[in-house]
Amino acid sequence: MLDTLQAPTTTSSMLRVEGLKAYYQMNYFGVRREVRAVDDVSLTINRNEIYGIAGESSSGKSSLIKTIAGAITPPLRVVEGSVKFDFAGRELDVYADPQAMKAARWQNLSYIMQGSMNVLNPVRRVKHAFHDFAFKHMGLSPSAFRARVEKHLQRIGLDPHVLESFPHQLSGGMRQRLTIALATVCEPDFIIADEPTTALDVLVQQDVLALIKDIQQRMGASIIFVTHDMTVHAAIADRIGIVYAGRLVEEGPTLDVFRRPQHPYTAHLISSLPRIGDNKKRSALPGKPPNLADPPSGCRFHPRCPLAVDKCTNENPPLEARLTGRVACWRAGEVQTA
Amino acid sequence: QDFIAGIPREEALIIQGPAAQNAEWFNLWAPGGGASNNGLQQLTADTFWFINPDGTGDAAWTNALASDKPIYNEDFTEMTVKLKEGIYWSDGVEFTADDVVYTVQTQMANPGMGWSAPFTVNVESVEATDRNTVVFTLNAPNSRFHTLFTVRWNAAWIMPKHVFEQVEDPLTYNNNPPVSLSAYQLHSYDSAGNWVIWKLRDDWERTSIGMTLSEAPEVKYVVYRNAGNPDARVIEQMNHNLDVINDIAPEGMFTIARDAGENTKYWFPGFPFAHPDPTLPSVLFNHQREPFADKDVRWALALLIDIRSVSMGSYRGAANLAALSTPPTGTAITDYYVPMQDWLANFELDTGDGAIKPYDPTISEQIAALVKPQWGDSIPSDTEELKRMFGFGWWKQDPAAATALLQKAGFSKNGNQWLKPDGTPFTIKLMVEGDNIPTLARAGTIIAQQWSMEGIQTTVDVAGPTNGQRLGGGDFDVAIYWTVETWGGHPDLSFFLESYHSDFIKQPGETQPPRNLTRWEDERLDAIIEANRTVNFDSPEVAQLGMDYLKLAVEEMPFIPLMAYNKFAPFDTTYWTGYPSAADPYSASGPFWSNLRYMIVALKAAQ
Amino acid sequence: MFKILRDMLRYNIEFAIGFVLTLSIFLFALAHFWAPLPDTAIYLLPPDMPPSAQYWFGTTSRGQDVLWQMSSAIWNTMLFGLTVTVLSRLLAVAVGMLSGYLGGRWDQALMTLNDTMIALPNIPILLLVYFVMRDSMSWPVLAATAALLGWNYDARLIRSVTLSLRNREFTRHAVFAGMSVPQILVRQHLPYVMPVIFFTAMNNLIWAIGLEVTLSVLGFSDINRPTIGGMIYWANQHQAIIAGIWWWIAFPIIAVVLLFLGLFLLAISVNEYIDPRSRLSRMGA
Amino acid sequence: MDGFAKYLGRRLFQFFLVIFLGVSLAFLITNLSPVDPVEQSVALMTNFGATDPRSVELMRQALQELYGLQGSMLDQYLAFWGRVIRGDFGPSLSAFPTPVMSLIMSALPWTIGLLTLSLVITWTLGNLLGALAGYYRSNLLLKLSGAAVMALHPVPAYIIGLCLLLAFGFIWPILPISGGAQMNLQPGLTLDYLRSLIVHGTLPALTLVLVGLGSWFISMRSLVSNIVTDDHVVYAELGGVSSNKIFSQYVARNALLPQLTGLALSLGNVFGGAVITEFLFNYPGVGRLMIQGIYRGDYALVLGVTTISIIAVAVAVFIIDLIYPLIDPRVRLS
Amino acid sequence: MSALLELRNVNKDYRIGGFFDSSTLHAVKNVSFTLDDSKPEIFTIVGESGSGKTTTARMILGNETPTSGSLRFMGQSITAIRSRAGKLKFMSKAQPIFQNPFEAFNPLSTIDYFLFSTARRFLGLRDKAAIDAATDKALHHVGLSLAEVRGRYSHELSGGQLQRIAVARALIPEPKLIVADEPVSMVDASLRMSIVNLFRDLRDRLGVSIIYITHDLSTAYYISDRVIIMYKGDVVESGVAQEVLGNPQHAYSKALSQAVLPPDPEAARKIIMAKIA
Ligand SMILES: Nc1ncnc2c1ncn2[C@@H]1O[C@H](COP(=O)(O)OP(=O)(O)OP(=O)(O)O)[C@@H](O)[C@H]1O
Ligand SMILES: Nc1ncnc2c1ncn2[C@@H]1O[C@H](COP(=O)(O)OP(=O)(O)OP(=O)(O)O)[C@@H](O)[C@H]1O
Ligand SMILES: [Mg+2]
Ligand SMILES: [Mg+2]
Repeated sequence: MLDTLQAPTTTSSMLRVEGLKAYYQMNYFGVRREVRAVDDVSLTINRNEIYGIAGESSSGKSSLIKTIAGAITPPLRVVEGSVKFDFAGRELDVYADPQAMKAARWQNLSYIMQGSMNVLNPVRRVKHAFHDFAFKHMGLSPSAFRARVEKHLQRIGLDPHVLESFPHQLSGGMRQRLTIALATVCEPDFIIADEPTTALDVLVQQDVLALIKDIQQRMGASIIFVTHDMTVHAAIADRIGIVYAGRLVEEGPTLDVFRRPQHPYTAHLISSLPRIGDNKKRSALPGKPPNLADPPSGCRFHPRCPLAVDKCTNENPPLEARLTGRVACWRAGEVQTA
Repeated sequence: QDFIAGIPREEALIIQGPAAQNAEWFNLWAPGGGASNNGLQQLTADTFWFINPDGTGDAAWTNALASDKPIYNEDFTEMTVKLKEGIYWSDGVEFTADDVVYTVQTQMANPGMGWSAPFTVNVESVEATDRNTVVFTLNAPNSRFHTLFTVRWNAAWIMPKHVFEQVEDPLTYNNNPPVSLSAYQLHSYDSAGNWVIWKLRDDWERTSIGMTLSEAPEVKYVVYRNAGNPDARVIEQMNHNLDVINDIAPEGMFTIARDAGENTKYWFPGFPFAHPDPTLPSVLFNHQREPFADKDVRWALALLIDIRSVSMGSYRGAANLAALSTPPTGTAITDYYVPMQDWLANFELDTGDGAIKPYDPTISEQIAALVKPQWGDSIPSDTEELKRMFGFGWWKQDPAAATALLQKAGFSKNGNQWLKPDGTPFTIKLMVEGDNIPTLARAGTIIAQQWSMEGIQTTVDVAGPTNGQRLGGGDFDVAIYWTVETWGGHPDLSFFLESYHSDFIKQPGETQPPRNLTRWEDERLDAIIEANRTVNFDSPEVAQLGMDYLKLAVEEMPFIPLMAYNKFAPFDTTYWTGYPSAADPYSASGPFWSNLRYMIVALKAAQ
Repeated sequence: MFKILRDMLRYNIEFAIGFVLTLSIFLFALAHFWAPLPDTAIYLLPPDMPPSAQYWFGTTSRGQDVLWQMSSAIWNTMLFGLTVTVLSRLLAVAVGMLSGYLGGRWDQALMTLNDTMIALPNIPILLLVYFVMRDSMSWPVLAATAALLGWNYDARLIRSVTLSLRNREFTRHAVFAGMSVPQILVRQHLPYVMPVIFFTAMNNLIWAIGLEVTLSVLGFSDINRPTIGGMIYWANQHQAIIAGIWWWIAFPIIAVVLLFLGLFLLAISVNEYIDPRSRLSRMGA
Repeated sequence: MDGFAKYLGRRLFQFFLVIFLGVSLAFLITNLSPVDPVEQSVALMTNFGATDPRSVELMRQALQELYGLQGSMLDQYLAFWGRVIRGDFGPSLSAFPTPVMSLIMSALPWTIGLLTLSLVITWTLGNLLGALAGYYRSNLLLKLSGAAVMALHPVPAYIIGLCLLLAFGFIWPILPISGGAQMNLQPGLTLDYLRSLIVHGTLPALTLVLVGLGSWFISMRSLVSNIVTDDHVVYAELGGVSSNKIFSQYVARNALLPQLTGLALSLGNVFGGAVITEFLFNYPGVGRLMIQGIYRGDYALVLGVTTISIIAVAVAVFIIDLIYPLIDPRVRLS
Repeated sequence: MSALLELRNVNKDYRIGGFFDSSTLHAVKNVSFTLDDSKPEIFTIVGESGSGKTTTARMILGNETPTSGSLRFMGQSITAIRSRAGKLKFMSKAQPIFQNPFEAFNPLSTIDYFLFSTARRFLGLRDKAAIDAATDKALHHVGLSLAEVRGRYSHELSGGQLQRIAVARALIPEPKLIVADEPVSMVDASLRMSIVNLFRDLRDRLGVSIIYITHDLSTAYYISDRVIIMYKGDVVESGVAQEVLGNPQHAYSKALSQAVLPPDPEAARKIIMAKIA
């Protein structure tokens, strides 16, 4: 298959996440809560690869990606596991070496948070943000730097005069593009993005996706991004990871995941996507989303799974390698493709 | 650096002054025309005569602009004044009888000027018969007309004709800078009102006070300085930045005595330190309000007071107690207090339950015993000396007699609560001014407590700035204030007594003229006042009539006299010596008294 | 309720300290009901005694035990301060929430009123009111007057909170659920305004007590009633600081500072407890 | 421009309404005051002297006329507005016939000098400390200074002032404790005079600073601790922006804007003066003037000060409302 | 045939801008359409963001007054409703559903308060049991029961459940019209289906008309009867959903439908790659 052949070799892995557990640990006046938002996730991302993460609302996607970006603040804490980058042979352990991590930010690694429309300082003009974030990494004179930024903005269809604006003077779409520009202007090796296109309407969304893809191709960067819009994954991701209740339940090349989902949850997800020209009734997933503070035993999907058997209730399926990807399901073989 | 820019400290006497509001104003004759306590009238104004409130006999009387005492005609309808010669205004113009005539006529023509009203009431005409003689023709006989020109604290000051003649409206003229008729003249002032500096006139000999001096006054500059609140005043004196303080709390005084003992002088060499002013703080009853019209009630309340606690609480024992209704100062001691001791000791009060003799002549010894633990040997043991320090005597606290008196007045007791004849509880609101006269506020709280403990619930009501108005308007039950002020240096009581005549008593709600704030009305009193009008100021009958009044006041107890108004006025001796004292009372000691000028010219530099 | 208290005591050291401080001062103030002498009694004890075993905090120059005076004074002052605070909170909440929620003409009218009150200088107005009322000026009247002057800044603050709530979806939803304006304000918005109320209450209390002291120092107070201001007033009348009777002023001030420290700690920890943000994360949203 | 004009019109209307309401209220209260200036003057003139009761009546009548206190309340009210519009508050009753305006004008420079200086210091220091304490939450030094400020906060102004007075006037007497400048020194732009102004202003200013620090500190700290969790700050931290820069440009700057409103309102309050402080240090400003006015029943003066204060605050609010959209880009007019 | 809702030439202008530069923004221009009383339908409004969809919805709900034009609901002008009683009456027939299910309920108050309040106010019920019964009935329409909801906070329920409860609440007064402004934009694909399926169900079982606002053309196609496409305040195309979306005519509608990415990697990738080139 085309996609399978394209999958890069594992030797040039850029990000390695191993056994990562990140929990929200809260203790308010004696009320203790532990939300296991990221529960034992391992994944690897290769050089020059776009990796998409999908999953239900509140399944822990943002938490996972925040943990990878080293952007966690209490109450979210890393309980176990490691996140390691490899920038051109330079190993960087996100949680072991905060100093090096700080140095790598924007230089090697940039991050676009969820709700990125609000990350610009409301009382300063946009140009200052570029200056603060990027100037020191570029080693350019101020005027050269400015020229570079303007050129970069033009590439994503923004007029340079937006630099002189205050954030509130710009539309949501423009701000979202600005943050993408901000995250890419230094041409980092690795970009982490959380729902970068959610606030955009379909027309703008298309532009932005094209932009991300373009940047990635030209800079040869790796990207990991989250969205629950499956069509976005379809459009740009090389590989997809599906998260359910804090766990990675399936992972594989995009085409395979769409065409031959291995996990019942993935299968349901894909089959519930409506498309124009087809209004055949689509069913919703029964039951309610799991509570991450008190997740179901065994396979976390079992209460809602049409294929669940006793084993699913009791034993947690490991994420096992399959033909083209990995899947965590006792009954993976029996999943019907939509 | 100098404490005062450009003026050597050792040439200046620094006196506590007020915060002047209209600092640019020096027109003494306009209402609100310049602060009255900043040296303007004390140092630059002059008039015919002065009485030293602490002096006795002839020593108390000074002819200032007048060369002699006033000369009345037979029926007191005409007064002639002879003026001294060789007196000049500070701008070199000579002072003459024309200035006097101008003063009287201008004020009569301009209602609203300070002495306009009394002149209008009294004077039919005034003329200068020659350069040095002025004759006043009066509307009606008045044997005390000269007192209008006799300074105790102040009096009708003479205006500079040559200045005011040029002025369109004497009421709105700021008289800045003022020409001076006395030994000092304006040097500079603070437009913010915190200080005024007066300078000795080069021609100081050409003034009524200068003429009497054999050598030049040593005080070249007199600085009236507002040094802030009482704490700041004490600190400033201890820092030698304030030579004369006027009025601080007893505790402030004691602090100075303790911490700056060597550098200070006071009226008495030690405890009780204070200068007794010829004013008489008393418990005032509003006679127009029930049940205070009843003499038995008033007497009962007097007998419920333990004066020793009042003395200790208000003045820390440093009070000069008064049982008679005139302040125990100046000539009153020899004229009234000493001669009346026997009468007081034998005075009998009918309580309705038998007669008692309420007077306690040993009170000063009792107080001495109370303060001895703190002041030790500085308290003399001589009883005569003690009487002059702490007063001659007062009424014994006698709850039993008070009970009898109240029952006689129809009151009854329910538990520990007195009920009025109509059956309602007898409660009292005791009004005090508060901050301005802290010692009286303190006395008020103690008396309130004593009455409350005896079953008459009393609360203290602080009137603050409305005090004067409420007293005048009769808007009080009981208050602590003074309704008696005297010359101090003269037995004549007309100073206050004249206004006690029943002719002047107002209906409730209307404003009573000053002095008779209790609105005490008594035919016997009227008779005394009328008799006094017909006798000459210096006649021996004056003291006789005074005694009649005092006896009447004891019997009637229209208000309860407490003590002289003692003022703590310590002097700093770092730069100046020769201050007046009880032993040498050549002048009053308060910086606001106009005869302070006699002290200033008498001071000697310390070095 | 009791469980919340227990949890807060156990799990929040700030609350615990604040609680202990406030409670002990409260108990101390409460104790004045059992004082050996009435709090208005004077000259029944030897004056000017420094702190000793017999008189822990010394005696005043008026022959009162500083300890018992303080006890009454704190009680009375807090009563005054709390009255002002509660009344002015009610006003601030009512005006702020109504004006923020109703908007339009109501908002303009209420904010004009608010600006007018802001522009009125407090001290002169209070003093003038004091003169006008004179005899009938009791502490509740004074408290009411102060409350009338003390709500305006906070109303603005509350208004801005309500303003932002007004555009939240749940507010529009509430309208379509048929809730009346009071229901929306009290049931839906008040929980968000609570932290502001708590926070401003602290400042308002300090302001009210400062006002009481200012008026007393200037001589406008009921001298029969022991208060913190009243103690300072009388100490002043006796030049206590100059005379070295420091205990007359120092102890009450220390007590006030401790009380406020306690209240402040309570306020921040209670705020943390009721703050929607922490409350939401506690609930797990 | 149209929108702006409309906004300005509405705002201007409100501005005048505020002044009208405030001043009317002040007039009403002042006129209910039982202190009668005529009686105060009569008392002043008859105090201590031997006065004939008959003449007191005359005096009273004359003064009533002189002070213009005849006529109904409404007449006086209308006359008052007539004068206010001309910027004249009539003659002071206690310092008759000096115009109230000139009394205020001579007190005003003192108060403005003292209060603006101390306000600027307080505002800057309070906000700086508050912002630092809110941002560097675990810094021990900041915690300690925060605790000190908090402990100072509830202490009444009078006590703070008195302690300073005692410390620097008595125990270690290095500073003047009373008045605005050295005696007998000509006001002017001389070095001596300026020096004198500064040493005399030190204690009152220090009192005001210590008194005022707390509330700025507290409000700034809470503003900052809210802002540090805002997305833009979190993001700047993730972006490796230096923490100095984050503190100054991302945190303090955003938090300062609302504090500017507070500053403007307090500047307006200059006219009310710092009553207690001026009273304590005998500082010749508006606060002391007003207290004297109240004590002496000079309601022309009290009303004058109150009116100017109302106008000043209203102007400050008005100006800040107008320029706020310019200084805070987030605010737009609706 | 009587009209349930009739919009005729509705316009809405906003004055926008800052201090010195202000201009007029025509948010909605000349919008007209009619919903039939006798034929319940799902009427969809699609369009890019800022095209005036929300503004239109707000005008229908009476939250915004049109600059010109008329809006009539069951024969009565919506803008003429002033009194509280009139508003309550209107609200009992027309109810909204909001975008974000977590925001639609106050996180600090229990959800049932909204339900009970609706029942009490619009059905005029006083009796506790009657209120419970009415609420429970409405919840059953969306596949829930009062027992599951009582005393809970919004965070204790899933987004899908919340959105269902929101619908149930809207159903309590037995409205004729539900206006749903982007009710599914915040939820994942699966939840999306459960809600739009519910809409269909309501139309068919309870005869409620639904105005469904979205920019997700796929779901629009999936459930709508009729659709209008808005662009910068104008209605650029309208008609039967399948026709309009399946075969758009207007240039903008075309662009829009082309921009919809298909949920198929090969096709989607092609569109993006074409864009890059
Ligand atoms: N600050 C927090 N405190 C406590 N719990 C949190 C916090 N933030 C998120 N959670 C919980 O962690 C879980 C995972 O949240 P996360 O934001 O990672 O989900 P997500 O998959 O990104 O969802 P969405 O699609 O809505 O963005 C959720 O159950 C959420 O309630
Ligand atoms: N209160 C308002 N004041 C000024 N402009 C407004 C206001 N409300 C909406 N607008 C403007 O009107 C236009 C239409 O807005 P509307 O919210 O109706 O669009 P929408 O189609 O719902 O967009 P979205 O898909 O983003 O929700 C937008 O340009 C918006 O900025
Ligand atoms: Mg997320
Ligand atoms: Mg919208």
